Amino acid sequence: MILDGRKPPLPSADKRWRLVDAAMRRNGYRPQGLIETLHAVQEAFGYVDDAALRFVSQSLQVPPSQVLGVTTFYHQFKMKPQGRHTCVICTGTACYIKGNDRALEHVQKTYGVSVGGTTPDKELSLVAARCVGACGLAPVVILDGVVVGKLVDEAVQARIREWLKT
Amino acid sequence: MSERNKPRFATLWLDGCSGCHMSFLDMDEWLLDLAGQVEVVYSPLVDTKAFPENVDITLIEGGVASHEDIEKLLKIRARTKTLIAFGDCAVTANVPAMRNPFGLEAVMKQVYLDSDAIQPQVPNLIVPQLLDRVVPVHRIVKVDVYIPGCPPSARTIKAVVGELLAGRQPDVMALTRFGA
Amino acid sequence: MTNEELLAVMEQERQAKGQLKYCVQVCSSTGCASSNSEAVAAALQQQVKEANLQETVQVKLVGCMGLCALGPLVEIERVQIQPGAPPDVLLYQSVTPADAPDIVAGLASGQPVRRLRLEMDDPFFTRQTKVVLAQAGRIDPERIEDYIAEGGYQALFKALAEMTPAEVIEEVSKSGLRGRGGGGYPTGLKWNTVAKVQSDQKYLICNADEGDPGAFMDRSILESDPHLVIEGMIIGAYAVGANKGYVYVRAEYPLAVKRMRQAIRQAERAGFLGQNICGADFSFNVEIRLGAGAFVCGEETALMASIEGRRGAPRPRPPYPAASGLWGKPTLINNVETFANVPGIILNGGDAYARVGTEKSKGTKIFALTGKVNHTGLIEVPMGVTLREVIYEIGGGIPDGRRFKAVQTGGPSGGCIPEQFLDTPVDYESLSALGSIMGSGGMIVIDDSSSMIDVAKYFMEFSKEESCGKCVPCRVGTAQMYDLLCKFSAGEATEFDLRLLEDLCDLVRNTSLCGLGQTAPNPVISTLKYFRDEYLAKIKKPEEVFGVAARANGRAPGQVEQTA
Amino acid sequence: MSPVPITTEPVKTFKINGQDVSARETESILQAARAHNIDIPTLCHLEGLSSTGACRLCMVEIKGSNKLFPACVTRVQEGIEVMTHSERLVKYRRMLMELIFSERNHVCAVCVVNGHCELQSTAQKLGMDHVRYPYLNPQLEVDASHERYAVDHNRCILCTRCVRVCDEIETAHTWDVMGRGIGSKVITDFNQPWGESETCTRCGKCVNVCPTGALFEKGKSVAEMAKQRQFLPYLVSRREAMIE
Repeated sequence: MILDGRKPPLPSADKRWRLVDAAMRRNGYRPQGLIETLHAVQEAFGYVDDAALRFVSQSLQVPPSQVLGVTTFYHQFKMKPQGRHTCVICTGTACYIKGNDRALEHVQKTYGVSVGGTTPDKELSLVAARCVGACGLAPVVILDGVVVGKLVDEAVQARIREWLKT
Repeated sequence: MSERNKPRFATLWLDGCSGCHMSFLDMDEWLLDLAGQVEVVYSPLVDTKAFPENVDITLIEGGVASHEDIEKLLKIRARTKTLIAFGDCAVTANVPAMRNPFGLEAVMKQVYLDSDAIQPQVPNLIVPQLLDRVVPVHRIVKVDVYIPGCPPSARTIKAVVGELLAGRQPDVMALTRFGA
Repeated sequence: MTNEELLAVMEQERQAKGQLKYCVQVCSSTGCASSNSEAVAAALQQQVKEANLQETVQVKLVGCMGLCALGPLVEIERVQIQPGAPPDVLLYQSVTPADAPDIVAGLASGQPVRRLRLEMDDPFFTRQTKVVLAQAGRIDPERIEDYIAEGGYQALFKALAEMTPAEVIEEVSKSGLRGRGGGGYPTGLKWNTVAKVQSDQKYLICNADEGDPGAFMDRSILESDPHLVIEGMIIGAYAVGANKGYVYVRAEYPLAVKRMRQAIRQAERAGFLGQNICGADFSFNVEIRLGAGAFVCGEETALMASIEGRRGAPRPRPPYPAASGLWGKPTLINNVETFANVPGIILNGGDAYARVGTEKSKGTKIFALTGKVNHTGLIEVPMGVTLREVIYEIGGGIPDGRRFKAVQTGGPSGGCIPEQFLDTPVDYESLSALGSIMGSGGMIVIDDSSSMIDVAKYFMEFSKEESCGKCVPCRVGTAQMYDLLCKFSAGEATEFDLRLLEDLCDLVRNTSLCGLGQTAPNPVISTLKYFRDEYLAKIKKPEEVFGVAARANGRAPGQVEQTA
Repeated sequence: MSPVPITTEPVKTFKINGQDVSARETESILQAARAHNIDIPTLCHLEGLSSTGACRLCMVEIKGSNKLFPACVTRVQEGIEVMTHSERLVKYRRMLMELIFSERNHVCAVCVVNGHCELQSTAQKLGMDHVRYPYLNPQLEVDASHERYAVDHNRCILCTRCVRVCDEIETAHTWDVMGRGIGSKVITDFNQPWGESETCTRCGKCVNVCPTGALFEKGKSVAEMAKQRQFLPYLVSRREAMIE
């Protein structure tokens, strides 16, 4: 039985599970710590997989369907491993008005990756962000965490090409 | 009454199983009454080949599945006073629309290519060009009366047509429902 | 910390500053940081060291100065000997590390670097009234001492030492402050309701889930002046009797989260948070909760569900959070900017606050001015200023010689306002009379190169994606409206489609469970109202649409064989 | 005879459609209306389960307010005047039904609950004779992995009755909703096939509370599946008795 009330062992010897366990301990292993715990999983592993869902469900005594229901409600939590590089394209209004829809289309077409997806060679993940709050620099793309602003069309395409070579 | 003053009545069969027309025939002896009251100017049940002008009531069975269906509907709408979506396929696209979620291409491949081991080929001559999605009649033309049911019962058809001929607006949903 | 200790810190900071000749302030908020401002600060530091000016020149990282489009911004403040003298400042724009030697040389010679200089008499600076943002871009947000030096936490001492909770609420009521998150509900009234409920446990939540695309006021406040928000929260907690607080902030704002965490720790260490705050019989703790990418969590009941670790689906109100909020306890929820207004109200009095603004909308409002406008950035203006002043004076007009078409306020819940209403004063009532809303403060300028149908479609896609899916009208209605707008955009719509669209606007607005659905039709309603021609121009006759659609979508069976 | 039972709880008197009615103060407008044989349509609501106010069909007007109120979660109040069938409400209800029908692939003619379906009968009652909105026609699966039951997502209206009965009555919480918005879906456990669920007790409560043919017993053909609900009030009263 998956929810027999006993605290489960860590899924593996991977030290990152201890970070996840620590997040749950901070919340007294109470169900209300679910989202905090998922953040810890995401931060430690880069995504939330089945093993993590199962471990969290057992540890916090939250029914499996509820754990998955919460995880899939919030777009921050990724269910698949991300690529070596992550390109975040802001689709906030200011960026949209300044032409980021074209940048999004360009990356999708040129690199054969859909929004929220990763290329088959696991090189590039594409994320469409709701608004990163840097509207003053619109349009904005974030290349591996580095915010690049005010570049449109060929300029941003060139920047992305350059960045992918690194 | 002379033929000339009788309401002109038609029925049409698009993408459906003809069950609605069968139910129409189930009106039995009332069909004789109806024949006395209207002039049947076009129907799969009669021999006329072309849809005439100035039709008062047209019953349409079936969903809209092909380019040809659209052309027919546009013409018939222009020539009909009271257009009736007759049965669930006309009203909701119903069973014919069950292919919609899969897309036309996948369905054609499944039916004509993957399921036929001997001579797999898709019929592509003479047959009308299919739409990607089957849609209800009212997506293409304005519909005046809807008769849900799969098929609507003979009793329902009789009541609705009878009311219309009597110049009254029928309360269709008191008589039938989707899937009835 | 006691009041004496507070004053001592203040004095110490002032003396330290008195030793300086120049204070070089480099913006380190998200906007400028992404244009490499930290490297600029490091280069300046290095140059100061090489010129041996450490004793008299201080280089520090500060928060947002507002004109994000021209970042990185560097402000040079000549320290005044005379207390109370007007500040003597100079602003440099688009600074790179390579500019550092010239800037530092300029300090030594007293000659500003002309090529970098930004004129401070531009209306962008002179037409603003900075109240909430007064210290943003001036203080180091990572040092509590900087905040204290500018009078920080004095409002808290005043409230705790001289005022009863009821008097605090009275003062807030007198100020006329209304919720800055979008609703515009009178803050004093809300506080009073929570204060009146008897309960052993009450919660206070600061809503920093700024989800409107095109809005970044709250991020900027949290990054630039985090203690201002914390002080406002503590005063609020004292007023309503809350003992536990949460800041619910978007995970997409890592710098804001970091600064807020740091500020909470500093406030705890100083005794502004914790048990018996400042020696009073009042205890209050604050924790941060991270949002996880769901716009609907800006809705208060969804936000509370999220803090409780559940799906962020709103629930019907009543009961309101004031009666039954977090874990069923009375809860006060206010937005970042609302809390940030509180210390000033307590310190200077509600009456003084109410002198700024219009009859029903008091004080100032911060806007994120973006889109097709020359000066994109963050601005703070008195309520009642006109849209024209904001866009043409502060914003410097429309770039590239294009024509103004509309200004969108309030994000996905707001509407598009056309040119004929540019002289409308910006306040809650006037904007809603035009079919838009104040919202949290996003203000996006649209020029004649954009199709208003596409703008409406953009927002509808947002609402569709962000709908929680609980209630039927929002879940299905936004999806249907989006599809209809796509048809208009593609020129495949019929008159029947227009009727469907208008009916849906009415249905979704009136029957949705929460604010997201109730306001989702606004961008469509307002564009239909002011730019109806654009919709009508796209309408075709059914036979045209279906003739074309049939040829485009319908495939000859033979084609299947070819592709299979 | 007053439908309000003898109780110490305060009673509120008010009007529904001009008729004087009374109800206990903890009752909802919906409960009060039904006790007085005034019909307000519902789909997500089921007496015995918590109310969520999700389907919006039970919205009513209260005189003096421009807002609409979901009757299932709005408590009765002294002196209010409730209207349940204004022209506006009738129009909205019909539109809501159209939206529900347009969302997934509802084909009554080939459905196991044809003739026993709340969605179907509610549409008929509301006079919905066609759906003006384009059908979205999503591609959804049918999961028949369970030994006794099956779930056809094409017919699910996301009312969450299954989620609530499983959580509140059976207390297994096998069901929940994943995703959000138009992409929402009811799931068992970690969205694995229902038959592989480790928490499902095979009790069938979810199947019987489901208002449509989304959850059904295997082996039932078109129009053969009628839902049995008598267990619900019984279990609710047993629970209340045990708490007392």
